[in-house]
Amino acid sequence: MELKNKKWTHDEFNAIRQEVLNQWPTGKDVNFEEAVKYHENIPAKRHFAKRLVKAKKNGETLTQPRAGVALIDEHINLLNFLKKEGEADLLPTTIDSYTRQNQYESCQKGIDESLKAGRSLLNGFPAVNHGVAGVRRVVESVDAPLQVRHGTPDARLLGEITIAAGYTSYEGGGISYNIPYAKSVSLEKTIFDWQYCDRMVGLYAEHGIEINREPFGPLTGTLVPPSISHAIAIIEGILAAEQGVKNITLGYGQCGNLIQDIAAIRALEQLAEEFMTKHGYGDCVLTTVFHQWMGGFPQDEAKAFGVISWGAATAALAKATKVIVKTPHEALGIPTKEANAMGLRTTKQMINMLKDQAFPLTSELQTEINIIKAETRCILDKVFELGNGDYAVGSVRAFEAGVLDVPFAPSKFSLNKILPARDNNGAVRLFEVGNLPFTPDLVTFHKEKMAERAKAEGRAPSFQMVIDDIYAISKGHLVGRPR
Amino acid sequence: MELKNKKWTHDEFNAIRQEVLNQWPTGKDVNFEEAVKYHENIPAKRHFAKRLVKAKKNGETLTQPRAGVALIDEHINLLNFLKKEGEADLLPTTIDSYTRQNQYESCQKGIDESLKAGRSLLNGFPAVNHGVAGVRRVVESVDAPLQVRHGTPDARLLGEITIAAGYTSYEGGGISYNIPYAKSVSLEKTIFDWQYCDRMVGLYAEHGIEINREPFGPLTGTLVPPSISHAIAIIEGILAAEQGVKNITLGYGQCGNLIQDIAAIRALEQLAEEFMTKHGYGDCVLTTVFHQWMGGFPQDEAKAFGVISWGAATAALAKATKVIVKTPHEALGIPTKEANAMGLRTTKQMINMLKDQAFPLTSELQTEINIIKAETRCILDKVFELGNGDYAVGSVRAFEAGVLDVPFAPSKFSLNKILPARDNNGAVRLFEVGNLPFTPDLVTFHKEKMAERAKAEGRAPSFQMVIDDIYAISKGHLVGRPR
Amino acid sequence: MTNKVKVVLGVIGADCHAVGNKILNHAIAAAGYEVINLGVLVPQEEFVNAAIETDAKAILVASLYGHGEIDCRGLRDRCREAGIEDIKLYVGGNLVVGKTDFDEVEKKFLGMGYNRVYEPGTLPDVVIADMKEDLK
Amino acid sequence: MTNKVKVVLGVIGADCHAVGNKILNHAIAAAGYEVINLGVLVPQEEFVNAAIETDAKAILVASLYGHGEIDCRGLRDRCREAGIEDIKLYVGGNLVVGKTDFDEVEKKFLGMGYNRVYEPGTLPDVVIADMKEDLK
Ligand code: B12
Ligand code: B12
Repeated sequence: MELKNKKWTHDEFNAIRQEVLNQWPTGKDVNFEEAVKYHENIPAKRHFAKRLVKAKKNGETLTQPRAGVALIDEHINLLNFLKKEGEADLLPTTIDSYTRQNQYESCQKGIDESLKAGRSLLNGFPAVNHGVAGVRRVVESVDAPLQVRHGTPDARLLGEITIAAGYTSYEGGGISYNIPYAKSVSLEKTIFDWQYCDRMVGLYAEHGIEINREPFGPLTGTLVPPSISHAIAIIEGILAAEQGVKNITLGYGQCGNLIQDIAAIRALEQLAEEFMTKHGYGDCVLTTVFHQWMGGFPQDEAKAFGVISWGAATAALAKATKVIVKTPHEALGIPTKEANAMGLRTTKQMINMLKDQAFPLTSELQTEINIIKAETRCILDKVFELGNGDYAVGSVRAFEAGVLDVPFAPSKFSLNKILPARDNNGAVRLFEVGNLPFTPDLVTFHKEKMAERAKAEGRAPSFQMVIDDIYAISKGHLVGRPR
Repeated sequence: MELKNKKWTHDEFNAIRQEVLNQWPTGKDVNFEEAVKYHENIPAKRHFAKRLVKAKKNGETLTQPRAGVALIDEHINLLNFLKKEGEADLLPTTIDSYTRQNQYESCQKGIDESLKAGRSLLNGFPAVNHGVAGVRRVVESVDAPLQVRHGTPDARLLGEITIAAGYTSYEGGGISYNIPYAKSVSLEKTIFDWQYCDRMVGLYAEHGIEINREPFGPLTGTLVPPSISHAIAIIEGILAAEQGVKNITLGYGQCGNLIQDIAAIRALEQLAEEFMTKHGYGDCVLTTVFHQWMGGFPQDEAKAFGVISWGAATAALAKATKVIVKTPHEALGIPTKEANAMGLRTTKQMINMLKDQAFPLTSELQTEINIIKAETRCILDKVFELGNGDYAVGSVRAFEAGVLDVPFAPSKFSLNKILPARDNNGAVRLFEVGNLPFTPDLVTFHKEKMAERAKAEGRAPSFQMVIDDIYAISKGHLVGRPR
Repeated sequence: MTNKVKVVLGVIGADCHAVGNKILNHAIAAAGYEVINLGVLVPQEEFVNAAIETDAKAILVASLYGHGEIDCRGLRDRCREAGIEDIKLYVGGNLVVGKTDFDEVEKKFLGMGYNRVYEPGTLPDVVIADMKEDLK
Repeated sequence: MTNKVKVVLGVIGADCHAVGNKILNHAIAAAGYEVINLGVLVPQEEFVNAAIETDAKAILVASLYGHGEIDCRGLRDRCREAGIEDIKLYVGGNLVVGKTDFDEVEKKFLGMGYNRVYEPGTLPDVVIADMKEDLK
């Protein structure tokens, strides 16, 4: 089948479905009709899409952790703990890295070793191996909206199983779960496979079951300028909507400069609304997710609380619909449930203290919104052009051409020509714009911002600046100044 | 001697000095000439006034904890720990509550019991009992600028001893260390006694020794509107400057609404500069201190980290010269040194991440600055008028008249007619303006703000709102909404 | 003259924390008691004298600032000496220096002769419920 | 062809953390070594093959994502079987699931046959200094 941004027919979808369900023995337990009935009985308070819509209406910012362990009971325990002790509004199920690579044999080994060791040796929950019945035990034991969070280039079987089991939200996308998470999987393939996932969600929607979808906003989590992640988020939103998805959350990972971060969320909302409507997906409900700083964290827990709090504060001031919360253990390892709950409570306190405070639309903020929008438009328009009016095709060609480019990405399909660095106020700019299709004005803007910082630091803009910025937050600063 | 805002002559000062030094046996070891020489050898990096001036110049926000224990070695240990593990820029010596009430016998009991118990049974460092030599051991064992922090209505002997011992900064003031800290000590007496302290610092200044003075900004720490604490801070600044003090830090306790808090620091700087210059004290160097939330804290440490971080963020965005740091143990008891260091490191991380970010002067911010300035001017002008051009006399009369009034103050010399409550955005307003000499416009402003909140909450403004606000932050919110 | 049950309230020793005191005063009065509020910085004898003078049924001692251990010791004896040995003594606040396991603190203060000991941050409702039970 | 000392670098298993890899690559190359960087998602055999092909003096294995314990086991044996039993094996990153006492982790990985084990957040300078010592 040729890659196009075009809604799959039922035949096209069904032609592949059997093959997907045969990828691992647990696939055979997926029964779509039964799953639809199952979903019909999921109450609103456990329904991800509905909870988000309510939050958006009320101007709330909901909290959500990351969490997943190898074994079912342990995982149930963990989620309930995070709800009770962490006061989490939304709950995740983070999938382990073997599942993400479709290495279900390794998962089995991890499950077995975890059983033996009495602690999780997997970095997440291997949902495919646990199968529909196993996953439903989780769904039925946790009284909160549940989402699958992963990083899986081919997430078709995982999607079939977890959604059939009653999950009401599914993270990922053909670009955002490839470029940061894979090395040599082609974009054609992942975009195609994610059309499958979106089409599946669309099918549920056709049967009256609304499932929330969330492209992965932060990408590599490391100094990704807003326009890059926005362009990808909006493309993935469009690709999803075309397949019939009706409830989409677009994401952005905190950069650290307050004005830039608030501008990013506002720009994302405005641009997404505009592009989705323009392309005929105006019936899709959009919400936003703000990720607390996704790059390297300080090892010291007290300092980590500072980073977590700043993310919480920014999320609240930006009025994102939800915030993904880090923990004081971030730099060292998967957090204990206690540490995870602490990150959540710190965040909750901050959000509650800030929820009644609006950040005024200042000229600085408006300028930043304008810059982000202008850049994002440059990219999106060029992608559309490269694809001759097709964002799916355009995305593949854009990555080849470096029109889309993600800093520090492991994928060989990302050109890796751009280099981000912070400006003198800590906003993430481009030290090297690579092949991004920016107007000369925008290129000059970035150059000037870098020159301003270089001058303040008495050194020429250089790769060392990039390195210094990568370490900066983990060493207690935002901008990586020379010592 | 009659109370007047007039620099004491050397004779007036010396007439009292002997009596002060006789209040407790350790007083006799104070030798002013020797102390001046001692100060001459204190290097700049241990010099409070100099460090503040440098920070102001560089736009830094310095961190300072509260800390004090009963015994000398323990105290040295504590301070060095906070410097090393807490990365504190400035160090305190918090004085115990018996010393604050001049109950030196009880201090001795506390010291003895602490020695026996092997842990501090006093809530601070009893400097008077330890005497000049004992206090010098601290000064010489800690490589950082040191300040005495207390809450002592009659702090003359404490000042003589600690400054002779080499402290380079002294907190307190005749109003700010009376109204929140005493019940039945008259304002005449405390203002007079603090003129003594200021005159003493002025004497050092005449000998070329600059000692920093800091009126206690937060007062009762509980919903004190900025104009009230600003008026008192500026009066105490003027009283100090008149006695010859040349380096003054004016303080403000966080209220929790970002715009109001930033506006408060800006208004404080601008007004203080203006009034000091107007009254002929333009040669006085002014800096500011921002206190992280001084009211009731959440007991949960994770939530406390949220409150601490918000204070740190606001201090950095307001560009206060220093920030006084709370700890995750705040709600429960005097912190361990580890908890204290954690609060400091969280704060440091936040400040470092925000130091390159400026908060734009928006119209909302300017409006708030204007309100605070207008209110403060109303109060200051009326105080001046009541005192027939004398702020010392005026202050006494103003408190009698309720022109100066501090919410929840224990002192019977505060009228306690005003009642603060938060508005719908969490800014602290007046639910009851009492006898504050506000213009009708300002009174209306407060009324409207309260009405707006009342409407949003569907209840009439009432004392219950005040109570709800007192508990709000400790219960995880800023505004105490009805449940 | 009312026939309300009277209680004496105050913050002991060199302690000036006034906010909780004002709130307790308000809440306990609203619950129908007559509160003799001595405010902050109250010495032991003042508590005892006020209780005798007003024929109060309980003394509510607050200590927030950390010296509670030293300040509160001996109040029961003083009551006994003054002939009001059966009066209820409640104590609450942040009774000791530092964050401490409350069970230990409670044991210590019960041992000193207090009838009820309250942990930091206790809400007025809790003490009022106890008063309803104890002061009939 | 250079006569620089060669080292193989890569992130093992199903791990895609790329940032540290890129920085190590940059720093080790700048220090004068020739880095054969296999990037992320590298199976054990690929490390061994690359080392044989290039006659590398060391293999630098990174594992960030928590499965290091499972992924890194057996690499020493594989080297032995392939006839490069004396090659230096370094391993670093966030080697196990969860925040763990590093001494234990180090012992475990030394036991698996690694010559040097690095704690989370190790800076490139540290490993370069060790390479200077080990790879003469
Ligand atoms: C950025 C990041 C991501 C990005 C990665 C983007 C990319 N493709 O590179 C994204 C968001 C995609 C991601 C995904 C995941 N991540 Co991640 N991630 C991080 C994070 C925040 C920073 C890593 C980083 O780039 N640091 C900056 C670089 C410069 O430092 P570094 O990687 O530590 O490397 C340095 C040193 O460690 C050392 N070093 C490293 N390896 C070696 C080897 C040798 C031989 C030597 C000498 C030195 C050395 O040198 C490097 C340079 O100084 C860390 C936590 C942290 N450190 O704060 C978590 C972290 C590594 N991730 C983690 C996890 C679990 C995951 C996920 C499974 C998702 C999840 N559960 O949340 C997936 C895994 C996907 C996969 N298949 O691998 C865990 C690992 C837990 C554990 N070990 O117990 C961490 C620790 C976070 C946590 N506490 O949960 N992650
Ligand atoms: C505001 C405050 C101040 C203000 C007080 C202003 C004033 N005059 O009222 C200022 C800044 C002046 C101040 C000064 C000091 N404070 Co102070 N202060 C606080 C703070 C932040 C809040 C207190 C408060 O108002 N809470 C709100 C009210 C409503 O709650 P509450 O006081 O807890 O009272 C409630 C309950 O506890 C209970 N309750 C209280 N007493 C009783 C009694 C009975 C019988 C019952 C049933 C219930 C009950 O009912 C009340 C209503 O719900 C607390 C820490 C915290 N809680 O977050 C520290 C705290 C009480 N202060 C403390 C200290 C040490 C001091 C100082 C010595 C300075 C210092 N080292 O920092 C001085 C002491 C001066 C003196 N001589 O007393 C410590 C005490 C430490 C300890 N016990 O180990 C605390 C805990 C902070 C800390 N962790 O270090 N403080």
